[in-house]
Amino acid sequence: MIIIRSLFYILIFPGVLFTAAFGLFLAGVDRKVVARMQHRIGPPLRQPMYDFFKLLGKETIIPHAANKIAFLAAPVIGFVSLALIMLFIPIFNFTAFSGSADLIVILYLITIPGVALIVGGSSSGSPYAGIGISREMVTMMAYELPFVLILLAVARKAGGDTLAFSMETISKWQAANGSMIAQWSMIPAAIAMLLVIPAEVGTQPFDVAEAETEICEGPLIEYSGAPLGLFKLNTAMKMLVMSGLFTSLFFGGIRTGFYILDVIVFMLICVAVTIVCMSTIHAVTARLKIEHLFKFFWTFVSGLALVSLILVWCGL
Amino acid sequence: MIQHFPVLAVMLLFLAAFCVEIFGSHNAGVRNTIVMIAATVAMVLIYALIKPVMIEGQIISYWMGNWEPVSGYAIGIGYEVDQLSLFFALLVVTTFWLSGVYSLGYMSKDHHLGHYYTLYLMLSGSVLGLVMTGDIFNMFVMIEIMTFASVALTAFRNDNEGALEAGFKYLVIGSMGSSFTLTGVALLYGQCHTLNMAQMSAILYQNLTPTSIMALALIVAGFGVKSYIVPFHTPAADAYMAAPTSVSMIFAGMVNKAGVYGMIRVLYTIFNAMDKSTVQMLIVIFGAVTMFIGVTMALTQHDFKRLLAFHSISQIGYVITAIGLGSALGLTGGLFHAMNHTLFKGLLFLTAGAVLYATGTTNLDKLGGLSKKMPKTCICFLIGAFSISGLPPFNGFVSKWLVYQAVYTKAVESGNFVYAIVTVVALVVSVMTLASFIKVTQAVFFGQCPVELKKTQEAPVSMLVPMYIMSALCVLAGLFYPLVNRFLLHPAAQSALNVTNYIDRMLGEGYAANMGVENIQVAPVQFSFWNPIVWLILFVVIFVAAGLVIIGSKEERGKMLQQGVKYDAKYATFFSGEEEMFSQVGGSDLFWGFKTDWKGYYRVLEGLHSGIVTDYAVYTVMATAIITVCMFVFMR
Amino acid sequence: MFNKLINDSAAKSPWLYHINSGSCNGCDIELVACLTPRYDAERFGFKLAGTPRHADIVVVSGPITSQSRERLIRTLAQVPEPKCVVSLGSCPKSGNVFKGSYSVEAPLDNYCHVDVSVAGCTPKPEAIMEGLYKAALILKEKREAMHK
Amino acid sequence: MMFPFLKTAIHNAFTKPSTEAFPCPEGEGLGHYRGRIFFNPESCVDCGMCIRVCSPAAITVEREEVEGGVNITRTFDLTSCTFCATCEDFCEEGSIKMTTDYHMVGTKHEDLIVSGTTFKKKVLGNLVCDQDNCIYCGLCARNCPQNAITVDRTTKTWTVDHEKCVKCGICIGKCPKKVLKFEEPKEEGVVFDAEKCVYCTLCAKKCPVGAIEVDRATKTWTINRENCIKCGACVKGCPKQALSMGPIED
Repeated sequence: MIIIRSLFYILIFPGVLFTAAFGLFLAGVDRKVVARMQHRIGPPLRQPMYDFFKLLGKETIIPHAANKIAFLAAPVIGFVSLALIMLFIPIFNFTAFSGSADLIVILYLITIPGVALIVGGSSSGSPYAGIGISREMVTMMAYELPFVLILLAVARKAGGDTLAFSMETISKWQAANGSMIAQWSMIPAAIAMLLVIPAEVGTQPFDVAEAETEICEGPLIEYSGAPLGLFKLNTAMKMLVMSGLFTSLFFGGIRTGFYILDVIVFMLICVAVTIVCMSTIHAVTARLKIEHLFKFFWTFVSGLALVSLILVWCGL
Repeated sequence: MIQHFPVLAVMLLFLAAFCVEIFGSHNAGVRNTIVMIAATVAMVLIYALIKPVMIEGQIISYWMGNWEPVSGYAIGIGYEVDQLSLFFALLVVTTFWLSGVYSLGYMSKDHHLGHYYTLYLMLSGSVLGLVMTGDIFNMFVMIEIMTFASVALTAFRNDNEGALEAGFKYLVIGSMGSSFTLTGVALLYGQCHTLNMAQMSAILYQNLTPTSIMALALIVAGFGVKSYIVPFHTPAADAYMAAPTSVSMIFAGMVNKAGVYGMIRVLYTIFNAMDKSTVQMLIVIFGAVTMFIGVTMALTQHDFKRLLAFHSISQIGYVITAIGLGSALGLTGGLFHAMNHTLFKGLLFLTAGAVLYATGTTNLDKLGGLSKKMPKTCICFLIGAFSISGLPPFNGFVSKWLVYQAVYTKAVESGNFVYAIVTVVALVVSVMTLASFIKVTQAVFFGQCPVELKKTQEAPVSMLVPMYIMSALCVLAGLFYPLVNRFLLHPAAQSALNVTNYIDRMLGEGYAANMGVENIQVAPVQFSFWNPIVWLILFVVIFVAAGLVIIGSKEERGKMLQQGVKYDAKYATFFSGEEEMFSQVGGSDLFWGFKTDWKGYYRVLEGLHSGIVTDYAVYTVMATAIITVCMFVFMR
Repeated sequence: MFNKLINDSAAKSPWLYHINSGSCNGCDIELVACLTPRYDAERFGFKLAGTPRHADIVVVSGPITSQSRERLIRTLAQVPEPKCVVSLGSCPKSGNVFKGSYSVEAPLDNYCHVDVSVAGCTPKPEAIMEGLYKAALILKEKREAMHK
Repeated sequence: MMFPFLKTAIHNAFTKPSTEAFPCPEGEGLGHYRGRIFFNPESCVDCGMCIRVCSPAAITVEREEVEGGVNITRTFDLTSCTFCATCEDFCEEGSIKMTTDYHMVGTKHEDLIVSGTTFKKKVLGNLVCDQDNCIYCGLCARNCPQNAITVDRTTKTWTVDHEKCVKCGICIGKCPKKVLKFEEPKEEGVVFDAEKCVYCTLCAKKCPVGAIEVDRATKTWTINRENCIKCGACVKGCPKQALSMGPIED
C-alpha cells in the first residue's frame, strides 16, 4: 500500500506527470501572455507540448566531437532531479516526502538541472557552448547570493532553532501566523525572489546563456531531437518548481480545508507568479549583458533581500 | 598488544625511509616493495584501531620507553590515540597509501626515486606521528620533519620552472610557522612545566594566564601556517603546483589536515578556549576570509593544479569556520568536511596528475576535449568536482550542509549578524567553487580538443585504481553519512569536546576531576532533513520510469544515430558553417563577465599576491600579530 | 505510443533556421517581419532557432555566393530529419540579377531538394507565411512517411 | 523608471491584438506593390524589348513554326524575376502588367511561371498568275469566295481585284496548272518623310534594336533594314509623324 502510494506520489502527483504537464502548461501561459502583452495573438496554450512532442519525433544527432554518455545523460539527469524537487516542496501543508530535504537541500537540488545543462553543453565540444556555459554559470553565481539571503530571511522568520531550514517548520509557521507575504518585513524578500525566479528559469531578460541570436542557443547548440525536447521540458518544469517554491515560501498559510481546493489554489498562485515575474518582465525588457546581470543581482536584488534579512533579524 | 600499533606504524615508516635509501636507491623492485609493504602495514595497523577506539570508545596510550608519569608529572613522551587522533590518522594512512600506489605509475618517468620515496615515507611518518602523539614537543618535532620533507618534495622536480622558488617560499613561511609553534611550546612549558598535552589541558583548564594566551596565539598562528589559512596561504599555491601530483595530494590530504588537527587539539583539548565567543569569532572570521579569498583566487587561475591549490585553501576555510564555532554540530561538520576534503581533493589532484602524465601540461589554455581520450579519468574528475562543489548526493554536499546549519544555528542562538553573513559567504563560496570546477571541466575534459592532444592515451591502471577508490569513497560517504557520523564523526567530535577521558587515560583515573575539569557529555548531533538514500531511490525510480517510456516509444522517436567515425558534415560541430574553428576564449578566461564586475577586487588581490617572499613573510608576521592582539584584547 | 501526437505536432511546431547566403538583407528583414505583432507567425508555432540542430525548416535567402556555398551545404547537412528547405525570394532559385556572375553559384536546387519556394523580390510577409505554412504541412507528410 | 514599457504591455494585454488574420484578406491598400506578372499575348508584337531590358534574364522566348505563321511563347520566370517593372515600362503595347498579387508560393517550378503564346501570321504578297502557262479555265474565278478574280477566255485575260482578295489561297488549290501563287510581298518597313523630320533623334532612342541612326549635324536619317524588326516603336514615338509603316521604296 505504501509502495503504491509512494509510486503515485512519484509518478503522478506531485511527481513526474504533474510536474511535466503543469510545467508545460505554465510555459504555454507564459508564451501566450507575453504575446498578448506584445499585442499579438500568440501561440496556443498547448504550444510547448507540441514543441516537446515534435522534438521527440526528430532525429537525434550526436556530434563527432561530443562525449556521448555525458551528452545524452545530462538532459535525463536534469529532468529526473527536477521531477524530484517537487516531491520535497510542500503544497501548503502537504509534502510527499517531507523528511528528506530542507531548504538548503532544495537550494542545491535546484542547481542540479543547471549543472546538467552546463555539463551537457560543455560535452558537446562547441565553442559557442563554451561561452554559453560560462554565462549560465555566471548567472548562477549572480542569483545565488540573493536567493541565499531570501532563504535565510524566511528561515529566520519562521524561527526554527535547531532545524533552522526545515520546510515543514515554515509551512507550519505560516499555517499558524498567516502567509509570509503578509509580514511587511518580508515584502522586499518577496520582490527579490520574484526577480530571482526568471534568472533561475532563464527567461528574458536573464536568458544571456541561451541567447539564440548571439551565441546560437549557447549550451543547447548541438542538441537535437529528444534530448533537446527534454531540456525544453526541463525549462518548463523549472518554472513550476520555482513558482511552487515561491508559493510555499510566501503564500503558505492559505488553506481551504479541502485538499483538491488547496491544490487548485496552489496552481492558480503558480500561474499568477509566472505571469507577474516571468511574462511581464519578459514582455517589457530586452536581454541584459552578462556583466550587467551580475551587477544587478549583486546590488539591487541582493540589497532588497538583505533589507529583509536585517529587518527580520531586528525582530520585525 | 594493541597499544603498540600507533608507535609501530610511525616507526615502521621512518625505518622504511632509511631502508629505501640504503637498499632501494638503485633497484626499483626492492624500492617499490619496501614502500608498499611499509605503507600497507602502517595502514593495516591503524585500521585495526577502528574497532577498539571508534566503536568501543577506548583511548590508547603508550609511553615511550615505558617512562610513565612520576608524581603527577608526565616526563616521558606519550602517544595517545583518542577518537580525534584516530580520525585524522585514518585520513592520513588512506591518503598516503593511495598516493604510494599512484606514485608507482606516476613517478615512473622521474629520476632519483630513492630520494623521492625516502622523503615520501618521512612525510607520511611525520604526519602520522603528529596526529597520534600526546606530547606537544614531539608534535613540534614532527612538524619540523613534515615541513622539511615537504620543502624537499616541493622542489623535487627541480628542473621544472618554479619548483625551487616554490620550495624556497615554503621553506621561509613554513619555518616561520614552526618558530611560532616552538615559541608557543616554550612558553607553555614555562607555564605548565610539562610537555604532555593531557596534563597541560588539565592545568590550563579555565586557568588562562597572559603567558598562556600568548602561547595560544602563537601556536594557533603556527598551525594556521600549516593549514594555509589566509594570509598564511601564500606558499601553498606554488608548492601544490610545483610538487609532483602524488605529493600535492599528500599536501592537500595530510599536511593540511595536520594543521587542522593541530588547531582542534590546541583550541579544544589543550586550552579549552572554544567557549570564549571572541575566539570563536576570530577563528570563524579567519575561516570565512580564507574560503572567500581562496575561491575567488581560484576562479582566475590558468593552471589546473594551481586552481586546485586555491580550492584547497578555500575548503580548509570551511573546516576552520566550522571548528571555530565551538559547537558539536560545527565540529561534526568541520571534521566531516576535513575528511571529505581529503577524499575529493586527493581525487582531483590524482586526476590532474593523470592529465599531466598523459599530456605533459596542466595549463588550462592548452588542454581540452580529453573526455573522449581519457573517459575514466573524466568520470573520476566529475565525481570529485561535484563532490567539492557540494552537489547532492555526493559527500561534499552533506558536510557543507552541516557547516551551514552549524553556522546559522550559531547565528540564531547568539543573535550575532556576523554569523549570518558567514553563512551567506559559505553558501556563495560553494557556488563559486562549482563555477571554477565547471571552468576546469570545460577547459580540460570537455570543450574542444586541440590538435596537439589528438593522440592522448588513458592513464595507466596503477594511477586509475587510487582514483576509483577515492571516487567510491566520495559517493559512499555522501550516501551513508549517518553511518559515517555514528562511527567516525560523533566519537571524534565528542572526544574533542570532552577532554576528561583524554586526561584520565594519560594520567590516571580521577586526575581530571581533581583539576576541576568538567565532564561534558555531548549528545549526538541532530540532523535536519536530508536523506540521500530516499533521494537516490526516488531518483532511480523516476530514472527507470523515464527509461521505460523512452524504450517503449522507440518506434516513434526519430532515429538515434550513432556518431560518425570519419569526418562527416552532419556530425561535425556547428561552427556557423565553417569547417573547423577554435575558440579564442581560453579555458581560464571563461568567466570574464564575472571578472569584469570584480576588476577592482582582483586588482587588489593581484597586488597582494606579489610573489615576493618578503611580502609573504610580512603578512605572516602581521597576521600573527593580529591574532595575538585580538586574543589579548578580547579574551580578558 | 504517441505516434499520432508526434505526427500532429510536427506540423504545429516548425522551427526555422535562416541561412543568409549572400542576400541583400531584404528577404531577411521580411522574414523577421513575420514575427512582428502584425503577422505573428508564432501563433502557428513558428520560432526562429539559433542553430541548425534545432531547425525543422531551413530558410535560404541570397544567391549562394562562392564563399557561402560550402558553409551552406555543411549547415544544411547538420539539420536533423525530417526537414524542409524553403527558398526565400528569387536569389536562391536562380541567382536573380547576379545570375552568371563568377562568384555566384545559384541555383539552390543543385545542392538540395527545395520543398517550397517563395517568389518575390522581396516577398511580402504574407507570402512568406503562406510558404512556411505549406512547408509545415510538408514536414508532417515527411514525418508520417518516416514512421508509418 | 526601470520598465518604461510596462504600461504599454499591460494596456496591450487587455486590448484586441493587432494581428491580421491568416490566410490574409486580399490586400486593398497594397498601393504600388509589384507582384505576379500579367502577360497579354494578344497584344504582344514580339518586339523583344522586354527581354532586352530584363536585368536578371527572367524572360525567355520560344518560337515554333506552324502552318501559316509562328507561335511565339514568352515565359516569365517568377523565381528569377527581380520585379523591377522595367519590362512593363518598356512594353509599347502594354502587354506586360505588374499586378499586386503577392501569392507567389510554389512547391514546383511550374507554379511560379507566367507564359503566353502569340501567333504571328506569315504575311502574303499579291496573287499573281503565270499567264504563259495559264489555260484560262476559270476554275479559280468560280471558286473564289470573294469573286475577286475575273477570267476571260476569249481575250485571254486574268485579273484580280486586290481590294477584294483576302489571300485565302483557295484558288491556288483549285488551279489545274498550278500557275497561281502569292508573289513575294513588297517589303514593308519604316518609311521616312524628310520634309516633316526635325531630326530630334527620338526614333533612334525608341528603337529597341538600335537600327536607326540620326545625325543632326548633317541632317541625315538612316535605317539598317536588316536589323529592323518593324515593331513600330519609332513610328509611335515620332512627334512630327515623319515616320510611317509602308512599303519600302528603294
